[in-house]
Amino acid sequence: MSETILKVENVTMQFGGVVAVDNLNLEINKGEIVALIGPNGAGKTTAFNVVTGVYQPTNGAVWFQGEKIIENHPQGKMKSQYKGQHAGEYAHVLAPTPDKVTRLGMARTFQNIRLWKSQTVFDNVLIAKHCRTTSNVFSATFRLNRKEEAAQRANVQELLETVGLADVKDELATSLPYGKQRRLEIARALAAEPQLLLLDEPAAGMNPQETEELTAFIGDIRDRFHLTVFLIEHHMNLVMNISERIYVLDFGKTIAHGTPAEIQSNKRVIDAYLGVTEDA
Amino acid sequence: MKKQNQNLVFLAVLLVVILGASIAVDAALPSYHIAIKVIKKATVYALVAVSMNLLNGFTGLFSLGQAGFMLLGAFSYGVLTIPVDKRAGVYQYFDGGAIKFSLPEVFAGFLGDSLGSVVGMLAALLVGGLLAALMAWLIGLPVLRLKSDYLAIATLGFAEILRAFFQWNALGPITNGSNLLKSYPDFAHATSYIILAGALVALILLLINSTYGRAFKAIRDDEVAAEAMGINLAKHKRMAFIISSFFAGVGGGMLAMYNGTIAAASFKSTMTYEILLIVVIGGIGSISGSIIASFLYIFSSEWLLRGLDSGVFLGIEAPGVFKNGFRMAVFSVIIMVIVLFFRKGLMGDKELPDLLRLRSRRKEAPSK
Amino acid sequence: MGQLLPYLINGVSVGGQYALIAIGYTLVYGILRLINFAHGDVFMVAGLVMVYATSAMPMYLALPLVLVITVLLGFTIERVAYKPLRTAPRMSVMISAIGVSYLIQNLAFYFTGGIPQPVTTPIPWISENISLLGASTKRVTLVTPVLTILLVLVLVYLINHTRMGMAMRAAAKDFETAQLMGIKINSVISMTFVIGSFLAAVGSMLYFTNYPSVGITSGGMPGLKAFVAAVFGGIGSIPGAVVGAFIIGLCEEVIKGLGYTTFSDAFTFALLIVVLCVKPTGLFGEKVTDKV
Amino acid sequence: MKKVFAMLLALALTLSLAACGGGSGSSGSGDAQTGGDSGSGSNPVVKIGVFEPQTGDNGAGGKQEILGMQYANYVQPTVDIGGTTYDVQLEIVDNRTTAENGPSAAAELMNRDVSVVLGSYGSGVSSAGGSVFAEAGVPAIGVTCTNPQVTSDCDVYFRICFTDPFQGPALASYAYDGLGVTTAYTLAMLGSDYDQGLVYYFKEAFEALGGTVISDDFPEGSANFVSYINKATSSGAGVIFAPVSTNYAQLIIEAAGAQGYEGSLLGSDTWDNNMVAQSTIGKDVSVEVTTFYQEGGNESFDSGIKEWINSNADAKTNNGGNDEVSAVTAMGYDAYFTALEALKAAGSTDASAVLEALPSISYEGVCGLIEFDEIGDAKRDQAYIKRANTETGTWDFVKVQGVE
Repeated sequence: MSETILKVENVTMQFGGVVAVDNLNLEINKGEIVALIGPNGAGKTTAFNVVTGVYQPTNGAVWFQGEKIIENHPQGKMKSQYKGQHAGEYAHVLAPTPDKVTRLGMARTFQNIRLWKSQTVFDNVLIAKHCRTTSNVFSATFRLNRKEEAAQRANVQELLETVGLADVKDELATSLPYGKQRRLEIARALAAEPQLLLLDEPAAGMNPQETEELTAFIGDIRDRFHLTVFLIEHHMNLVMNISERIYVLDFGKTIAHGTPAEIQSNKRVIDAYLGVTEDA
Repeated sequence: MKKQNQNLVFLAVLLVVILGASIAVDAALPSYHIAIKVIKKATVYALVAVSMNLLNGFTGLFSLGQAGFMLLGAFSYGVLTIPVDKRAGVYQYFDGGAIKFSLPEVFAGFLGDSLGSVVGMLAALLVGGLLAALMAWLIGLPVLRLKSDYLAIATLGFAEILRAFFQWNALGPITNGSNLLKSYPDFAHATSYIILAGALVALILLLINSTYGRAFKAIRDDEVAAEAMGINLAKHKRMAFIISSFFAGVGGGMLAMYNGTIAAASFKSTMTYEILLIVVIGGIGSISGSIIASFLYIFSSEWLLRGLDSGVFLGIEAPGVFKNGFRMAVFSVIIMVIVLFFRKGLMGDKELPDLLRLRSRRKEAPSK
Repeated sequence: MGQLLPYLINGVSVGGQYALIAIGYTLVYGILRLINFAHGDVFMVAGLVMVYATSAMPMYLALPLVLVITVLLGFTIERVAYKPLRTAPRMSVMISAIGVSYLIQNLAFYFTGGIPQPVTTPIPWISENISLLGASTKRVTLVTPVLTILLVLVLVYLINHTRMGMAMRAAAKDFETAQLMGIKINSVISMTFVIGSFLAAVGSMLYFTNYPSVGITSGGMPGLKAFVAAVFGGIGSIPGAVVGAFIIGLCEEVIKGLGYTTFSDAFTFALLIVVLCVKPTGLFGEKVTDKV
Repeated sequence: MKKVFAMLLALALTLSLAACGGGSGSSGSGDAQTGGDSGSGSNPVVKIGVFEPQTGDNGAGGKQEILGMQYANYVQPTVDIGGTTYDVQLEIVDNRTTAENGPSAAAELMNRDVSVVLGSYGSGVSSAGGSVFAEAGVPAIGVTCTNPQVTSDCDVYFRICFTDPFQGPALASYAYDGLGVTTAYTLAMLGSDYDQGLVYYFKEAFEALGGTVISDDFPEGSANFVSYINKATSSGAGVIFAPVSTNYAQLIIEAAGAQGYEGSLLGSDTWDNNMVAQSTIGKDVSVEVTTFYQEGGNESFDSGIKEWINSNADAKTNNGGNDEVSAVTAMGYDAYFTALEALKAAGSTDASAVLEALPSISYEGVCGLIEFDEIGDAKRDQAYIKRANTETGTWDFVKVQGVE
């Protein structure tokens, strides 16, 4: 049994009267590739947003590398409106901003690509290195950090070569074809030097061949950078091929988890995907 | 690396040309010549426009507090540099004011007259910048959490509040209340202005091309992504705000220097708008654009287009049309055309060297 | 207290004028999320037109003319300066608004020669002096709040009970969906500007009845303050704008009454900053969450 | 492609600007507005700079001041300097009222090679221009800028009007001795150095005489002065001193009339404007002002300028659409002739010669005798007090006031 890197504990996210994530519990071990699947609107991205600090959960906690990094309990108006479970079990508030979570060692990509439009491919990756910069604004302005800057640039160059984007490094990020933009987003996340990589639908909009390449790519970077990968995906081929474990979400609730084989034969999962709720 | 070298060479050549030109102008023309006055004013506006661009163009924070920070810088400069023996006259209603020293004189005491007063003047400018930065730090805490247009209106309001304070008679012994500050020293040569403002703009350039500058641009392009990539939004926004305000403060001090008089009443929101429009004309996100636009704007409004107001322009005599206010009317129409049809302004987000490179790349293209 | 009474009366009147301008801001912001910086200048132009019209023709022609011209101006501004930027970043539109404000001021400057135009023929009846609780004031002071509230009631009725009103509410709620549902978004937006300008024109007539001349910067401060009122009340909300305007009008005058004239303008802006920081949605505003 | 186009546009703009800039620079006379037809065409030309606001808050006042100069130029278009007859040409530059536009406007005048400068209406912008005139060594004659700072720290600035340290006390002694008032209420606009300065001197003098002063400020853009009037009434002030611009003057008169204020309203030179006088029609108020000149003081000047204004549509517009002669117009007229005297005395069109000649000039103008003291201020020890006639809306002469 390897050590747990991420633990989501009793997390509930409620917007007004709508419970988007209902008592989510999951654990991811170091080095694993874990997928989070479920029909549209099941709360997958919301779960990602909670883990990365974009949303503050209504109740519950998130542990990262053995440390509790996020915790909340219903407050104010929410106290009376709260519909989830485990009310009253949490008393503290820990609400780091997303950048802090990233610096702790978690980096993500977005469902709808969010690259920095006016920047080149190289700069997109380089900027992600900023969170690892040790120089302050004065030494950076007066170029007293040459060494660090040079190291970062070399590092980015290497990273771009690894992901196969070195030949387009001076192009504007937005001028790349879609598949490469996805790849660039991953490279950018890698530049932040994470232990845990969160990918939000990395294969969205890709054709089968591109998906296949991506599948190999994810496995490849996991090994190369000693990462743990947590991903949301609809392409079942990709999910089944690379995930070691899968969590299935429907209407905010975990309806199943297990190995790909287990999930494929799980009746509730099949119902959720094929049932009347499909397009809800 | 090649690109950087090219930029360096280009900048060096540009610098030498500009400096040579300004020294030549200074030598050829008397200090009261309009060309020198206009160069001075344009240089100051260039600095202020660039500082606003750092915030609005590079960090994507739409702040309209520029006039307020300039006010702080202007007053600091005036208050700290008025010669002691002239204070009784300037602070005629406040018994010579509360401050009984003058930085240029203090420094002249141990650095000699000419060097000392220059150091004193620079120190006063620096104090102005630092005060503006301090104020930015204070109001940045609450205000920077606001989203785009709320931020704009809050900073605008802040500038108005500041103006009220400076007109308050209770602070009169320092600010001279509603009355003018004057009789403080000025650099006689346009070259001094160009060197000073040029050095400050160069600092901004260095900052923008540093890792922090890249982080600012990331925030501008996509705040959510920037935050997800570990950039602390609050810290970096505040940093940009403080730095921009520092330069606005120094710019305000230089404007005071140029004007020869300081009155709080002139630092109204109109001034901020004017600077914003300069930034827009030059291109939001382009340092060289802001500089070029400042020179174009100040040269034409203060000098070249005066004919539009006084009946004769380009040899055409039409006193009925070319009367007072026509110049500014024409100007605002041009600005609207730029805002609506050339939204990127003169330079877009490109700098001068970029344009040169673009051309050379285009030449190479067919052979590729 | 007796000392403060004239200030209070005045405050209510000023508040009413702010309210009429504030509605223009709040309606436009509700739909376009745009601070229409030019609104204060539209208000000023209405004043100028009134000065010229009332001295050139009888009152019953002049006043409708002021309304028509102001409404046309508001409509034109939207079509020329904001419509082409519908898909542009918000900052561009705001800059365009500032540009329009600059343009209107400079054009007004050109036509008036930069000299405040005296109000030579004030609107009769409302410009007469009356005495109220021992203090003398112009009738307009009393008329303003009453007229403001009447107009607001009419406006709220229109918004809640007509097709156009419904379309406006829909557009304010969700611009894109409203568009998809077949609402002619451009006519809705134009309507918003028409209503806003109409009210600004009415406010302008009342305001400049109290004032001997119209200068080219006369619109700036009332405009900004009305905007603060709109934010204070919760931008997008009409009752909010009205309540906010009256509160600000009263506060301002009371501060003057207490002898802190220096800070009567500053107070308004301080209030703005405090409100924005503490409760950015204002008194009656709805919370908007950004999607990631 | 768009970029290239934008650059071309910029380039074209720059070039066209440069072109017309060169044009206006070399043919400065082309820009000039000359006041009427100058005598014989072949005479050499001497240029007098006019540094006045034509736009901005003081635009109206500046234009009226220019009128006086233009009329004077019309009356006396030539001057004999050292035996040669020169045509006098007015070079008018708009300083836009504000201090930040002062230096470049002043520099523009220097560019046009003027021998002496007249102006400006408004002390702030005069101070701003003063430093440029000093650098260039060109003398300037302040017409109606009353702040002592204009001349005190500027060697080339002279002035033909009285100053605030005179005007304030003059009004104070008029109020205390002339009207027999012991409590005064002052009202000034925030941010206006003119208002605040006069109030300061008034207060100082009035308190020295043994009176009490209650002071109040109002923010820019105030519309309703009822509450201020009430405050004055309740504090028992027998006089309200409000050295404010004409706009606010009318509002204050309005409010005082409505509240039935029983004391006097005292105004400074800015109040001397026919609009202010007209606003008193039918009101039960007593409005008194100090001024430089009293219409009717010089019959031939009055009738001459009226005729000229009436025959010149532009002039009439600039005078606010009527032919009432403002004090600033008369002062502008005097300033022009003072400048001519200086040119004659200098015997040269050289600015430095004029500067040397100015201190010893003595000229009897329509507004009285003009002589300068060692600072460059006019030796003036009297102001005219006028009272608004509430029936006709004109000014009636009251007395000549000095400081006791």
